Amino acid sequence: MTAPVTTPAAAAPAAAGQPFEPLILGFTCNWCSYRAADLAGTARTKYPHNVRLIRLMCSGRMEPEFILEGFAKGADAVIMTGCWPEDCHYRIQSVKALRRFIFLRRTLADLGIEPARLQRFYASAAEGQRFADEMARIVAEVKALGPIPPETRVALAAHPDVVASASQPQEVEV
Amino acid sequence: MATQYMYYPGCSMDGTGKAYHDSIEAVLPALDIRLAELDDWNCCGATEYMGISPLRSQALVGRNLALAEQQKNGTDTLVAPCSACYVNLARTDAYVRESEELAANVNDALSAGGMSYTPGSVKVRHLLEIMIDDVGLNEIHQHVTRPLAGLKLAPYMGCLVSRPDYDDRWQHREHPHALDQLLLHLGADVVEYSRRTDCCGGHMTQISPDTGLELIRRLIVEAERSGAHALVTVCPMCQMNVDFYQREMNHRFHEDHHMPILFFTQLMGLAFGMPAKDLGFGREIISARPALANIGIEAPLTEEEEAERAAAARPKRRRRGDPTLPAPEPRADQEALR
Amino acid sequence: MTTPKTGVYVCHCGTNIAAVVDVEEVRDWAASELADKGVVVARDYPFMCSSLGQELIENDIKEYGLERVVVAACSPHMHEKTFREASSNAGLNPYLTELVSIREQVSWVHTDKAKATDKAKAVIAGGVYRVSEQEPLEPLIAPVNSATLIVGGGIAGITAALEIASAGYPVHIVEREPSIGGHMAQYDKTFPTLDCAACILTPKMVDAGAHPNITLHTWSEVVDVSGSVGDFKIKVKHKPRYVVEEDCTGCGICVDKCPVQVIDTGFESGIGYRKAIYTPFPQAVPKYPVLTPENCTYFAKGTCKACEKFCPVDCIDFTQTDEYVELNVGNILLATGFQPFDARRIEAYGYGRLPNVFTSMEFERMSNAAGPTGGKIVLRDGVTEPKSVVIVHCVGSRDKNTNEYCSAICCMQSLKFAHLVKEHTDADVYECYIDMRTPGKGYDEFYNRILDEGTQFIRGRVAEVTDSLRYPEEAGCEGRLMVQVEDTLAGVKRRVPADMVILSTGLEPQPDATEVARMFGVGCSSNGFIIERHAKLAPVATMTDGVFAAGATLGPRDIPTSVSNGAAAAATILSRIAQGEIAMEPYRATVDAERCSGCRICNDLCPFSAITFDEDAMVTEINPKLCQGCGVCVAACPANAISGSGFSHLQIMAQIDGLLSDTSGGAGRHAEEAVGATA
Amino acid sequence: MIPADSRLETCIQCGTCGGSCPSYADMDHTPRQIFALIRAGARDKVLDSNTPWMCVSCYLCAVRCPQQIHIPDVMYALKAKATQEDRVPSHVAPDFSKTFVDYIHKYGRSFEVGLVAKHYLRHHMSRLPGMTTSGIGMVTKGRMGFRPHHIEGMDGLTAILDRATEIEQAKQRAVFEQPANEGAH
Repeated sequence: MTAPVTTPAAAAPAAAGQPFEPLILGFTCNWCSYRAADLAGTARTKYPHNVRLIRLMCSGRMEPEFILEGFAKGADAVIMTGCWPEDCHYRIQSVKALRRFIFLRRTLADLGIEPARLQRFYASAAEGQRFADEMARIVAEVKALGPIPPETRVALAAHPDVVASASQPQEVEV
Repeated sequence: MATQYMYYPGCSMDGTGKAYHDSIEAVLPALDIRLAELDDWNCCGATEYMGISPLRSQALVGRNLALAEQQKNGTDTLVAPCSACYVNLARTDAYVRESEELAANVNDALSAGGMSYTPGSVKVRHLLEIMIDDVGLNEIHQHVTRPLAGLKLAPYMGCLVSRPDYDDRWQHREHPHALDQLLLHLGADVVEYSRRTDCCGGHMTQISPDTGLELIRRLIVEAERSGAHALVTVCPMCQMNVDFYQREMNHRFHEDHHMPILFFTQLMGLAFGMPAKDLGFGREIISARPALANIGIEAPLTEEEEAERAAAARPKRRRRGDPTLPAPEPRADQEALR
Repeated sequence: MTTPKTGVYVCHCGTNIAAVVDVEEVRDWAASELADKGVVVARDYPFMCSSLGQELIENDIKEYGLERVVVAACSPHMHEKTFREASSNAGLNPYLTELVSIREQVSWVHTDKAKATDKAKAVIAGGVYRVSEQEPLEPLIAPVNSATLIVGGGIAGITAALEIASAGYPVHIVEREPSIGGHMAQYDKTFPTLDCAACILTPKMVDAGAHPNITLHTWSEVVDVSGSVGDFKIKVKHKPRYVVEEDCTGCGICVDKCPVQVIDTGFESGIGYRKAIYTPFPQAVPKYPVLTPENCTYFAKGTCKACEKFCPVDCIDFTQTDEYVELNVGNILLATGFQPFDARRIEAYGYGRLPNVFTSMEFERMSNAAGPTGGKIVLRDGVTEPKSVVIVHCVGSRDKNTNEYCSAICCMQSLKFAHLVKEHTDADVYECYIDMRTPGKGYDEFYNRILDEGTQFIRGRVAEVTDSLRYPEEAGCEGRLMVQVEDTLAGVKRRVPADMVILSTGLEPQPDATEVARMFGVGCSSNGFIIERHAKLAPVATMTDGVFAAGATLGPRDIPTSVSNGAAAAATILSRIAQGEIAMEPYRATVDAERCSGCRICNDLCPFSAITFDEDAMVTEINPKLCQGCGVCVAACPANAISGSGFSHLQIMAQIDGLLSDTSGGAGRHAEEAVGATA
Repeated sequence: MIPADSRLETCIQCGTCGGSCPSYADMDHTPRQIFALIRAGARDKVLDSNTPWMCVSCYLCAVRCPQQIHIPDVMYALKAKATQEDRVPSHVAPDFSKTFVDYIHKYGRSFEVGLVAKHYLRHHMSRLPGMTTSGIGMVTKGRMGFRPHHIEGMDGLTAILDRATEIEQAKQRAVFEQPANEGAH
């Protein structure tokens, strides 16, 4: 049997007097932003612990469902990161992620989630400092927003069709 | 229909820069341009206010920009004939566009006077830019009735038109050829003047005559070296420094220079056939009469001169055994004016 | 759903992880709380990547019959391969092993131990959830054509070509100039040893020209590239030389007889002349001349034909036109080199305005014994020897107004210039530098030698070069140049009189670098240099399989580095050829034809042209050899008909759930919230 | 080109600014040295230096600086700071600025005659004899207005400037204190 595990702040409900510690899901691309995160690590650059990263091959792989799933399962914010468009290892695919980002922010607003909870930035493999700075900035912004009301989350989780329909018209031109 | 611009004359227009004022009044109507003076404008702070307080200085300029925003009448262009005024107005506009924080602070201050300014709503441009970009050299050339051939001019643009250049309008910030080209289109002989954007001394004549007068001297010596009859300027401050302080400079260095400095609009007027007295000639301390004598006499070229000119126009052929190394082509974009 | 048996391995990385993350707690938590997700064993170990650590995993796979492995250690970019091989050794499909990063993403970036430990748990949960949805994959295998295309015949390209050709495989060099040799052929001496560039380069050029396995395509350009690793199809344009190569003996009579002399802005960098028909330099390979119609009197006026009249073998042919050849190659090496910075862009230095301001390439030609002045160091008048020479460093380098990067070679090239000026003249030589960068073998010794020779060093970036003098202190300097610089060590501003100013210009990408990069499908940074696959560990590979790069096309570099690049690229290519076939990461998109509605939304999304539409079946198809695995089409498919192996929808959704799962061990936060909301 | 961001911390001490500066001869430190002193936290040396006061705002250094540091803005900020703390090396330059600005505060516009008269009587008495002829010339040629122009919205302008002063005082931040702070954490 394991030793008793203390309840970490990140997963604890925001108890009275305890500051709100958001849970943030960060999507990275394999070539630039994930490597930026690696570089932040190698350089021992500190940033808030609230972010948990997922590696995709390309930021263009991002499905709307991933974001909605994230919010449904407890994320207070989602970050999309990728290569600077001119440095994209798939040439132009990170631009396609941008298009989706704009569309997704709109969709989120319809679902009652503040657009600022979906964030985006570029970081090249050399920008570890930038990665850390952006993380700090976003965590501060999300803290200011506060937690997502449970009923919003329940609505999201309870209606997979919302999720499904939101994922349909992805390639809108903006 | 006349092209209309808002106009910020600046404090020296009514005083030391009177000749500039006169010539602008004379020349612009001929080009079908109407300048609507900004109502109740205030001083731009010159190069002094920024050093007292940057924020107050921006607020001071902000009031002018706010006035311009209010008084737009079909144009958003605010023309400044003085390089210092131009750069101050342009800087505040550029900075409030770049920094939301500064924009908020400036607007906070402006609100105390019941005003506000929307960053970027006014386009600040120097009079020279209007001539080059909006009127165009060809159009200017069309108006020339008395080409200034024989008058050797050193194009002295001074520092603040092409620098710092907040809106990236100038490709060449140290050796632009805009003023050269304008003067060439007036038919004048333009000398290669390597100090074309050097500093006139600015306020140094007031605070450190050693440096200020030396800077003026360098401009004049270089103009003499290049064979110019006169310097041509686009800024009343440059004119004032080179003109007014030339005697003191002579006195200090025990030298005897006599290099008149004229406003480009004065020369435009002359080339347009206007009488010199309407163009503010005679207001200069260092008289331009000897220089103007060069065009007063419209003598045909001597045979020798013609031969020389023709020789200069022919492309050079390489002589057999000539050891001269070919020189690099001038910048390909040399024709681009700036 | 059956949960696969999973092992979790938590690495201490010495103290790198263990000092911040409570590895034992994480291990125990994984063992108990992730048991329902299939975790049957969880261990921690000081160095999982050591052979003992790997054995631990291998033994467990056999003992527990593990179907999945999650290693929590460093970044997958570091050791993913290591652990996949370990699993593979124990008989587990390598792709069923997941490496999650609790070092770069946790212990190195966070300080709060409790929170870091908590995050480590979540990261591991994400890995466990995700790998449970992973399917076994096999690397993609493709045969490799043994021929190699090398674009650019400079020293990097020549080196690689000779290595590959000597191993017995065919090489095609495509060079757009009339001769191979590149910039190195223009130099007189090479730093720091001062070998004569021609003496060491020409034998290599001759070897390359004569090698039975090397085909030279000079005066040619690649115009189209298709196919993929192991099987590229290349279209090369041969520009007309107006000389029949098969017949030409290279006697040079045509060049002598040509009456048209033009400034040679190519090989002679603009300070010498050439004819309208010319070979750029005597040792050119191949030896056939080239006629440039834009300079030729015959093309302009229809008369002359002096070259044709005097040619002893009748090989002038004015009717030649562009010819195209198709090549099939397995690998490509880009060695397209650099162009020198255009010094006119820094107005303050006066190049193009002040005649006696020279660029480094001009000076290289001037100091070359075979150059326009026969090696004499003279001013633009062609006669006067300078009494004072100022060498300006960092022209077009380390300057945010032009190029932000350090051009790496200019300090050494400037030192070489100082030496050459001293050698040929009695002039005083000044070097104005910001920082002296001499990190190569024998380089700092060379710097010392130049110091010893009496060159004066001024630490300061030159502010301007002017012909405008100050009086009376500069009286007597008429006709000279003044170099204005702050001597930052003395803290004074100096005006150094100079007869000649040499601008040590930096290196820039070729003007068409971006288009070339796009044609070959490789990445190019915003300044135009090709991006390597990994700056340290894969310095001559690019992100595109089968396309390599060497020399200054990757960034400013000197001859030794370019040569090592060329050799390294050759070795990598040879190993590919020797294997005969290559394995590629199987991250590819595939279409489920049953589900494809034929909507074609995905059709325009692929920049690699891997997606095509089968008009007969009305479904979309993806060519796995062209697909690079970005997954954009997977995300875009409204019918979920496209799936991406390795990054499938289910895997990512599972990882999201894992990352956001409750790490407290008790009733979860979200469960509580949900209860609270429904109550 | 952001005023809040002079990029001063990126200075590589190359000396392009000092080499370019037309009024270098009058400066007790080159601009480059000032930036090094700011970095070294030598506050007194910086504020007592005459360097910022000698800047003519010709922007040569700004367009040549390889790090694109906004040097004239740094100089303006240093002048403002020194003025505020009333520690200036010589009074000629600050007085000129102050006299100039005073006229703006009074009339809304500059008043050339008053400015020159006041400034020269105070600081350049010895130069006056040599300038008499030119000075008289300015008058006879109609280039000296003897009456200052009052702008109509003077009350508004005063209110605007007062508010700006308040804002500025509310957030006192000296440029040269930034790098030191950054180094501290």
